[in-house]
Amino acid sequence: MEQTNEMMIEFDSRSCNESFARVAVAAFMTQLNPTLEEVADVKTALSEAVTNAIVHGYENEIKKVTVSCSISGQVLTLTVSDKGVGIADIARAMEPLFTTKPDTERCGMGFAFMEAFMDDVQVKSAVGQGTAVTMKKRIGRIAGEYHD
Amino acid sequence: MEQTNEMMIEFDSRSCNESFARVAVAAFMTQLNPTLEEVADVKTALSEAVTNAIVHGYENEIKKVTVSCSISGQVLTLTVSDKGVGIADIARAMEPLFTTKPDTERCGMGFAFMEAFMDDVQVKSAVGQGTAVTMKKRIGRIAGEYHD
Amino acid sequence: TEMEDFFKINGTDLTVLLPAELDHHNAEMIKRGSDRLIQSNNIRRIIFDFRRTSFMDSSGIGMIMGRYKNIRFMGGAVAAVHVNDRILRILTLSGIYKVIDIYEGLPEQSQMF
Amino acid sequence: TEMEDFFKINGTDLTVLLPAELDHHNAEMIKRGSDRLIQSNNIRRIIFDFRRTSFMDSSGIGMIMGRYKNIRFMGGAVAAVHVNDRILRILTLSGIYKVIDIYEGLPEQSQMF
Ligand SMILES: Nc1ncnc2c1ncn2[C@@H]1O[C@H](COP(=O)(O)OP(=O)(O)O)[C@@H](O)[C@H]1O
Ligand SMILES: Nc1ncnc2c1ncn2[C@@H]1O[C@H](COP(=O)(O)OP(=O)(O)O)[C@@H](O)[C@H]1O
Repeated sequence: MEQTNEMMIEFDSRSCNESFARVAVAAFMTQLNPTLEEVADVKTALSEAVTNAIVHGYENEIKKVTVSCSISGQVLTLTVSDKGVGIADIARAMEPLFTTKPDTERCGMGFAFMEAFMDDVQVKSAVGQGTAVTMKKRIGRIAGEYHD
Repeated sequence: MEQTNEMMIEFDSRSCNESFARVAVAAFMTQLNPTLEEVADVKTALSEAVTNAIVHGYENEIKKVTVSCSISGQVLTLTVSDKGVGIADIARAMEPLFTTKPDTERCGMGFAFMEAFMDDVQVKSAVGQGTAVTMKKRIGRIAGEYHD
Repeated sequence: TEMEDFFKINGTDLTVLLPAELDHHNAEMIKRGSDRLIQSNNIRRIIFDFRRTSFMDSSGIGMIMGRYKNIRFMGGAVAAVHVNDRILRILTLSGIYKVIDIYEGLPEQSQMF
Repeated sequence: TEMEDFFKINGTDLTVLLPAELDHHNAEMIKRGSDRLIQSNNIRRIIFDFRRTSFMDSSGIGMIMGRYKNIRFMGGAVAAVHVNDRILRILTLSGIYKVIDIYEGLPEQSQMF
């Protein structure tokens, strides 16, 4: 049987909580004995999704952002959710360099970074209801130790 | 107007998550610019309440422990909750050296430590429904900066 | 963390000592602080110093790109110095390396790319 | 983190190099590991070495108290060495300082209390 473990954090959509979210997820994933590189990859991808929830989802209103985190075997799964404006065209939003806020120095690389640093990125969104970004990454130097 | 900020973490009642909870709360409270001593005090009190939820509340079954954390002005408020067995006699439970599990090396100092390291500790509990421990601590070298 | 700790002006060079974590929160602070100095000091080159920086995400890229657009408009340039492997990977991924000068050490030393 | 890293036997002394954080989770590991060695090695003194330890809560106190009760029963003693200010405060608050020997450095050096 594979070992599983779960946690969830919920926080005000203030930019000062971005670093809190990164530290919390990094602390939780230490039980997978990750490399520094793997921790940095996950922190970057998480930071993109959390920033998007704050900047795009809530457009800087103070509401709740949620990060759920689970470990199953060697796979870390993160879901970052907001109940904000949602995304009308998800495929378009995920194109590199596409941004709806070029005026505020968003560079349209958020989803590209999530995809570069995680093994899998899935977006669910409904206009007016919110967005959930689920990302997975297999962690561990000892590949193939588990049968899957 | 006093600045406020809130977060909540929820995690499986596994002992390996005790350190995760401490790191998450310590990361969140950095925005109060605490001394190392204040961080250590809060980590100790938190650790006592989280351990109690795992050991006594759930008696090592795997369920969810919740830590809510809010900052209002210079005051940090933590609430550690479980939906476990509850406490019949709260006053008795809070007496130093009282423990219902002497056989498992609990020393009955958990509540005493929470009271020693925080400014205020309140316990709400109902048998069969669970326990919520709320602790407050004023943080900051610069006492009196806020009007309250 | 006072503003003077982050910004240093030397002739028409502005050096920005970046924080440990260059995320959206800190990028906003750096943006506000540097734009004020660039306008009032006839700056021609912005040097982003990464010596203390171990974390950067796309908000950091957006902030550097924004400064690049402003200063290029006035004929200026942007450099990144003391860039470690992690930061280099992010700069490379983003494509921003094409328009700014990147140095492992300082510009006086040999250029990386 | 192998078990050998934590435990060292010298004659009838068992030295336990405690982890950075002595909480409920780690206390359980230390308890299991040390009890096995105490039984099979005729240990007369347990020395808890706090040199790496920056965090301890009442689960750590319970673990030390448990080892104290076991070994006292056989005429043995317990000491705590390399105790820093924070750990000392916890040991003092708990009252356990009354039954174990506490040293800022090592037992060979002058005793603190
Ligand atoms: N949580 C979200 N809520 C609403 N819209 C979002 C969210 N996340 C991303 N988007 C949309 O997708 C676009 C692309 O996102 P991204 O690749 O991260 O680039 P950037 O954040 O720089 O704009 C955003 O400009 C925005 O329109
Ligand atoms: N979350 C909880 N759920 C149920 N009972 C609890 C909880 N927290 C504390 N208690 C009860 O209060 C007693 C005293 O707690 P404490 O002072 O922390 O000492 P200890 O944990 O060492 O027993 C416990 O032995 C237990 O009976």
